[in-house]
Amino acid sequence: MSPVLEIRDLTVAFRGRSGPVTAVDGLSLTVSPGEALALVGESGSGKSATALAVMGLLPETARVRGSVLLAGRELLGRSDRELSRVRGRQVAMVHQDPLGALTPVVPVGAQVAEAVSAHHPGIGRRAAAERAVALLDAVGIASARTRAAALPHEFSGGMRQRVAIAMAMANDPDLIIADEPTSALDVTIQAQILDLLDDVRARTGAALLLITHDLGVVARSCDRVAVLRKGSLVEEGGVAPLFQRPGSDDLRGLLSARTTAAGPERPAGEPVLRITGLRRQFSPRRGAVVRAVDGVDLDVRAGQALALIGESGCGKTTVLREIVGLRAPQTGTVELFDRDVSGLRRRERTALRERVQMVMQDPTSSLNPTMAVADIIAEPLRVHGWPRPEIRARTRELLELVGLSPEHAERRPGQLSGGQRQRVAIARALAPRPRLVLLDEPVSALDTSLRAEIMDLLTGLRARFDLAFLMVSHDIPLTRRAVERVAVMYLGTIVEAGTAADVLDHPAHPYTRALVAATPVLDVQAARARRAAVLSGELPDPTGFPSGCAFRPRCPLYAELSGVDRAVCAEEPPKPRQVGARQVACHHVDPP
Amino acid sequence: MLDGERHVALSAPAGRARLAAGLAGRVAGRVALCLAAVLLTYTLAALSFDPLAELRSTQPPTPQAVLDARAAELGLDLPVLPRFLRWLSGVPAGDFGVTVDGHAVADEVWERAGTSLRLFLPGSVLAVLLGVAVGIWGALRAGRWADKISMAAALVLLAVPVFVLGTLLKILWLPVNEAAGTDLLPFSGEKTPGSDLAGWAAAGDRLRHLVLPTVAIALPQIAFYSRYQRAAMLEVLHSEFLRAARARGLTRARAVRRHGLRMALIPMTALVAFSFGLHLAGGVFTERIFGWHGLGDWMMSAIEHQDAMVVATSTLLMAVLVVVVGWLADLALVLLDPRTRS
Amino acid sequence: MTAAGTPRRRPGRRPGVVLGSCLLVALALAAFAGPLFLPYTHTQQDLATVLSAPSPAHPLGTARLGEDVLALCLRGLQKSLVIGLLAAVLTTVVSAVVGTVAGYLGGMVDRVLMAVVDVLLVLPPILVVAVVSPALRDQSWLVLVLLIAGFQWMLTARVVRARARSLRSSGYVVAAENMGASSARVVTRHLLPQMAPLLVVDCTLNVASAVLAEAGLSYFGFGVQAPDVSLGTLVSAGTGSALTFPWVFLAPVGFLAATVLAAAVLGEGLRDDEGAR
Amino acid sequence: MPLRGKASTLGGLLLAFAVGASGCANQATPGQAPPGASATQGPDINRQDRANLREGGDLRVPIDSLPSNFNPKQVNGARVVTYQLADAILPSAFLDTADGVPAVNKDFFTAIELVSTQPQVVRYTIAPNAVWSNGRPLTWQDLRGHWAALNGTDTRYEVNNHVGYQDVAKVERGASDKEAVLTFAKPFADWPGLFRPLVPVEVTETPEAFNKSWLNGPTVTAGAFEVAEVDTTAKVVTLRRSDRWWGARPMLDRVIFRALAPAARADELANGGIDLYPIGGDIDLLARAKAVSGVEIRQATERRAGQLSFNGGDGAPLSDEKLRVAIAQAVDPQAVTDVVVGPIAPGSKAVGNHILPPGYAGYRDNSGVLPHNPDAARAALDAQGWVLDGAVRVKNGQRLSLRFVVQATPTGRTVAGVVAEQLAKVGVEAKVEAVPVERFQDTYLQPGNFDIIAFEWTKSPYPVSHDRPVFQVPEGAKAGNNFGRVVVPGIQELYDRAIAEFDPAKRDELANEIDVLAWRHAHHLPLYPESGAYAVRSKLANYGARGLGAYGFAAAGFMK
Repeated sequence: MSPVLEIRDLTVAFRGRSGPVTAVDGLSLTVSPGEALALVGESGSGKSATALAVMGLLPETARVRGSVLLAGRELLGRSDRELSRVRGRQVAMVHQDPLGALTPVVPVGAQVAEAVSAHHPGIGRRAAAERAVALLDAVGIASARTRAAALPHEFSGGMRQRVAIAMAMANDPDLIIADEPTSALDVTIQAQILDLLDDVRARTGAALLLITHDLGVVARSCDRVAVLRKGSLVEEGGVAPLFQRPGSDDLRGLLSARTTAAGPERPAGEPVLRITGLRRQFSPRRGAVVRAVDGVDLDVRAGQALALIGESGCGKTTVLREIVGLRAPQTGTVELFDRDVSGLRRRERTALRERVQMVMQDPTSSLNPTMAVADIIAEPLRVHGWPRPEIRARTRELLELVGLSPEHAERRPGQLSGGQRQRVAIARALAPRPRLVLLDEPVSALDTSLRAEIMDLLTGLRARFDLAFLMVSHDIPLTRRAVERVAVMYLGTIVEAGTAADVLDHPAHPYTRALVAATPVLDVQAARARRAAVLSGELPDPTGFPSGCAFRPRCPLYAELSGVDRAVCAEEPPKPRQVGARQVACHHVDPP
Repeated sequence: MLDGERHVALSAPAGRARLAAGLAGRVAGRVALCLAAVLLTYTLAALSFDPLAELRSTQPPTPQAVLDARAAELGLDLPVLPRFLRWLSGVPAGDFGVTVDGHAVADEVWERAGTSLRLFLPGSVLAVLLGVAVGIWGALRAGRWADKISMAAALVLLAVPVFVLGTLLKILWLPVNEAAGTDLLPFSGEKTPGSDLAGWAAAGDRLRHLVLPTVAIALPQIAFYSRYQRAAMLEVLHSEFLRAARARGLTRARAVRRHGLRMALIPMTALVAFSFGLHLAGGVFTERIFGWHGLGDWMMSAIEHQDAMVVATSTLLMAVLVVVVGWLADLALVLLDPRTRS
Repeated sequence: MTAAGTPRRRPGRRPGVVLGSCLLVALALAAFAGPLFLPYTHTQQDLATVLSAPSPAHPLGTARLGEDVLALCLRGLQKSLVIGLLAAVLTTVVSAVVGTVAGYLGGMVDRVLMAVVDVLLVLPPILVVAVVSPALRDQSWLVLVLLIAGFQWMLTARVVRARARSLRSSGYVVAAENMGASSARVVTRHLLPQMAPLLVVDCTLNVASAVLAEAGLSYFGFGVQAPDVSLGTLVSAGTGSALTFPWVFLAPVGFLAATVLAAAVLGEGLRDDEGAR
Repeated sequence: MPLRGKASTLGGLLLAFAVGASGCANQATPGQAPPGASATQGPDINRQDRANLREGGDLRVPIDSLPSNFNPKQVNGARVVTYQLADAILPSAFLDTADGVPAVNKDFFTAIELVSTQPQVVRYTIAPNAVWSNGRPLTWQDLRGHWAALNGTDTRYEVNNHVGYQDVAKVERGASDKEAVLTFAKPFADWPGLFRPLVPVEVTETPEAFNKSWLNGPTVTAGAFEVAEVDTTAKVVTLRRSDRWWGARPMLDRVIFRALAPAARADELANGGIDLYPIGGDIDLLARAKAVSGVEIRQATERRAGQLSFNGGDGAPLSDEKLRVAIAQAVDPQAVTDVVVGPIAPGSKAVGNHILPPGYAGYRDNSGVLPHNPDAARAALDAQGWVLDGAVRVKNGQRLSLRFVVQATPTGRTVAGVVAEQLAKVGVEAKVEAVPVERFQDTYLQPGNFDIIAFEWTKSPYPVSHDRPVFQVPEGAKAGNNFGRVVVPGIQELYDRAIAEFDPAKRDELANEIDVLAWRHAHHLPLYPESGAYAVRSKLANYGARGLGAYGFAAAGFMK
């Protein structure tokens, strides 16, 4: 069968200050009908430029050479008008950022209708709108007719991506190009979207060119994989064989970052952090209350690492902020090193800050771009009044500790790579010799291949200095290899807590189970087998709490329960119960 | 705040009610702004002006009794704030106090405001429309010569003071008028004084008077708006949603028309709102240069005559104008950007 | 998105920055050093050659009292530049202080300061200055600088405040707060350095608007007072001669436009640079 | 006039002085043309017979601004523009002839006679057919009401001044309603200045009517023209030919007064929007006018002149009269005139009289009393012990350095430049301070904050009643208009004699005596006359540079 897409010797160059910058360099690829090809590689390896070259949507400043054949027809060099007849009909695209890809001021229904009418000029306005509603319904948007009138920002990320997919499938394309379609989404939603894409392909018979850096996604959804480095093809082949025996360092690196490994086991010391009954509410507008944290108990002991996991919006980060603020919480108590923070005086609070440090998610934003690395690292020491010579020595020492060389000291964050930046952030956190380090998704802003490396660095440092970690994460494999204990949060409460081995390897709470199931794994067979367990629905509007168990509307267990059992769920919020070595907040989880 | 976004579906009536409440709230806020602004200028004026200086320095001298009577009539015996409140309390009833030479301010206020509006509105509306058009045109041709030249021209226009521009226009046009042997496009006033024209001829006469000042008002504003519009449009042109619109099969032109334009106009509403005061100041020069006796001219002569009530009144009207334009901009924003309705 | 963005340029490489700064330096040199090389001072009258057209002896002609127009323009340029720079610096300082304080502290302070800004923004600033300037007319021109700055800082303050607000929740500010840094430290170490490019840009653009503001005030006779001259007073005085003795008008207009243009081009260039970073 | 561009910012000085000029009349007997009137300085108005004029036409005259009160006798209405209007729409007892001598306005008064001098009694006989625009005949009541409002007894009337009226004891009905008899409480030789113009009793009957009824326009008028429209939006006053007018029918259909910034006038003249404009001292306006075809320059000397005042107050260097005289001798008024007025009105002569204006019938050039003589100045300074030390003279270790204050206008700075150079030639340093126009009067002129000060000043046709404060003896801070506080002995006695002298020729003689005294003591130094130049459409006849004469709208017209 002739390939649906054939890229031959494609070169894309952008105009740079010192001559052209080559983004894609002599790339050749083919996609057969119905096939799913994954395009993987680091940031900047030319994946997106390739996709845009196929779509003919590169900026005007780009120079493109080579050949792109879609169903045997050359696309390069054709006019915008001609290409516009191809785009959206023969080849459709799903973009990475579902918010950015939808015009913010046009109702989603109209945008979908436009995808229809663009290729059916004769179709009436009403007919196009009807078709849009049908499409929205098909991609799983509830009450599609009403929701069609909503604006993109009134949709969640997952819903927006569904809209994008509805547009992509509007004209039964031969090829769908999906550029990191799930990287901005939670794992649970990612699983839903990937399922939907599979669904769409099954219905339309479209081939898929999937751009991603997540090999779990590849394992789950693709037949073949092509690895790119600096615009060139490094290797290409079937997913299963290549994952077994990667031929290139690039792929090997990507794979190793994704392998799940058991975390360390360390003896626990005296408690450094104890949280009881913590609650935090916000009023985003008059009359509305968001219960961001709704009764959380936690404790972290010296030398121990505890991970808080859960979907975006479940309140994990709010917990961290409540701790790091060192101020009396709205409700509940926060005790650090056996001191209740609510009674602290100014000086005590300052002293305590030395012992509690934080590493934030994105080093690009958490490091002041105008300061030199040495100054960034030294800042907490200066704040806490360390003597100058000591600061200098400590700064040098820290650079070495986090694996940076002394010449990095004078650089600015902008001159460092992402991984190096996060190392600087870690060095800064460790500078005043803290006992407890709060980590807010410390690696999620990094390229996949770097994540394991940084996580391992953190683990190593923890062991070396007997630190306690409280880490917020939604990356289950990485969490598994870095912590001893895990607490799973859902809508402001902890639904399950215990050792990492217990909770992540043998989840008990239906939510944890779904979370773990949604996590992509590298094993191709396993990845495909787990598809059935995808959690339906999304995190509800936090202002409108369901009664009883908050997880009830999405709970797969609840769906199977008898009426009596359901009544309990509906009426009574579940309290954490001891189930074996762990605590689970569910009415219907039995001890193992 | 919270991580992650959520979808909040608003029921339509609730949204509309909130929208109305929001717009009403803005009006209240803006009225307060007006009053504060007027209080500020009135205070400055009342503290620094000496309205009787002119009368005091005549020869033969003005009788003292006349000076005293005038001082009492102007309320100069009161402190500034009560004087302001006294003035303000008359405003709702249309009483704007008296000028230093004894006129009721109300006699003149509407004529002045009308003149200003007739002069300023056509120019400004034209300027916004053309500025937006030129900006978009430039953005679509970004980097080409036509764009570079128009942007450079805009920069030069903005570097020339408004009053110089008016003078330059006159200089350029005078030879044309002289060659024509008559005033094809007159330089002063809003109509030919003493003309007996009526109907269309009168309208034509007014139109001829309007051309040059309108150009003088519009040119710098066109330059100003076009630069911002161009930047806004460029940003939109590089946006993901426009690319997405093309990806679903719209031609570039259609994507720009259907999706780009509206988005690029959104930031302009705020720009028009906040820069209106600035352009209004430019209008003062234009009024002076082209002999239109509007608010700006009034305020300037009030400053010369040390007349605080006229200053306050003209300030009030200008502030109201600024505020109304700001409110219209709000309205335009609501129309352009449905996100603001919730 | 991978490499689709436009590549960055280093500051100073934009044509606008080069052009603007060269022009400004040239103008400043001419204003301050130029008079040393002229055979006339700006006040020197030569009643024998009144209003003579440009000639080798007077490259830009002479004015009403036979003053050399070039000497007048250079002197006016001097004053305009000094006023423009001082007013711009003052504007920037005020707006930086107000903006950061309002943006960083938020709450009541923010609301009060922004209310002040809003009130001042309702009024065309030049009119407010015009109201007070008759009373201050025989004061030193420094008062004029204060007035111009006093009614020009609001927009920059708003921008600074918006920036300060966004920086307040930025990672490194939160990080600094988390480590216990004082507000003063956060402002001086993190907010201000980060806003320095913005402030430099605005300061440059403010030079342009201050020079224009002075010219506008001079047109109404509220600007620099005789016997001192600024470009504004020269333009305003020359307006009547625009058709009869055009050099008296066009020469200062040229200098004025060049000054404003240079500052604006430089400012815009710097802004593009800052935006690119 | 250099200050024209800011005329409305000037405050009272120029405005009020100008009013003084147009509001009062000379006492000379009507019709008597004294010798010495120079023909070249007379009005330049393209005098034409009516036969040469075409019927109709609009005369469009630029004004600075609309009157803020159209009542010329009200404090805010006493402006040049209301007097200009009054010429067309209000009665006036006298009209000035070309040489500045008042003549009875025969259209309104058949006779005005000085019946007796002790007590002074004047009889006004009103023209029988004189009526107001409301149809009411003009009667003695109008004169009585006018007097009652202006004499200062009822302070509710906001009048600009009481001069003259306060000396009138009573106004009575004469033989008929058409006859008014004024009886004075004390002699007032300047009586022809009264009732110029005359406002109707409707305006004067109550203070309210006086102060407010003409705020937005005249109501009851009488004259060749009447008000057609006051357009406050466009700032235009339109007069049209009055049907009631009993005098000679005016040629013009309409006279349109239009507020127009001075800077805009040249454009409007070129564009055909106005028919004339005053050039004053503005060389640009002159050059623009010359460039417009069909426009000519008309010029006649007016009452306005530039002068130097010397500070003779206590402690001031120039309180030393010998030094003051020497300094005055060092200044060459003709040289200043050549530079300042020469370019616009070539051949202009320096003003030679402190009191009487050039062109006026009784004018005499008395500058010979203290002629420009630098050698004499040097010798005098040497004799006084001011010896040259380098370029500047010194006495007792003190340099002969004087603060010379001028307005920061081109004219002010020109005068400063020329005079300072002349003073430098005799070894006197003049430190020039060019000060803002707006501060000039309050901060410098009136408080005597100067050694020498230059300014322009409109001469009143009467030294006696109006300009006497120029020489008044200072009492404390009050110096009247004697800004330099120079006391000239004997001058007050001359004034007292003049105010009681009813013979115009003798009065002019007294005025000249006063002037000689002023020269002798170097009270101040007259310099140059105002150019009095106008750019006028050539077709316009009987109008233009009126010199000392009346506006004469009724006679104006366009040539066929």
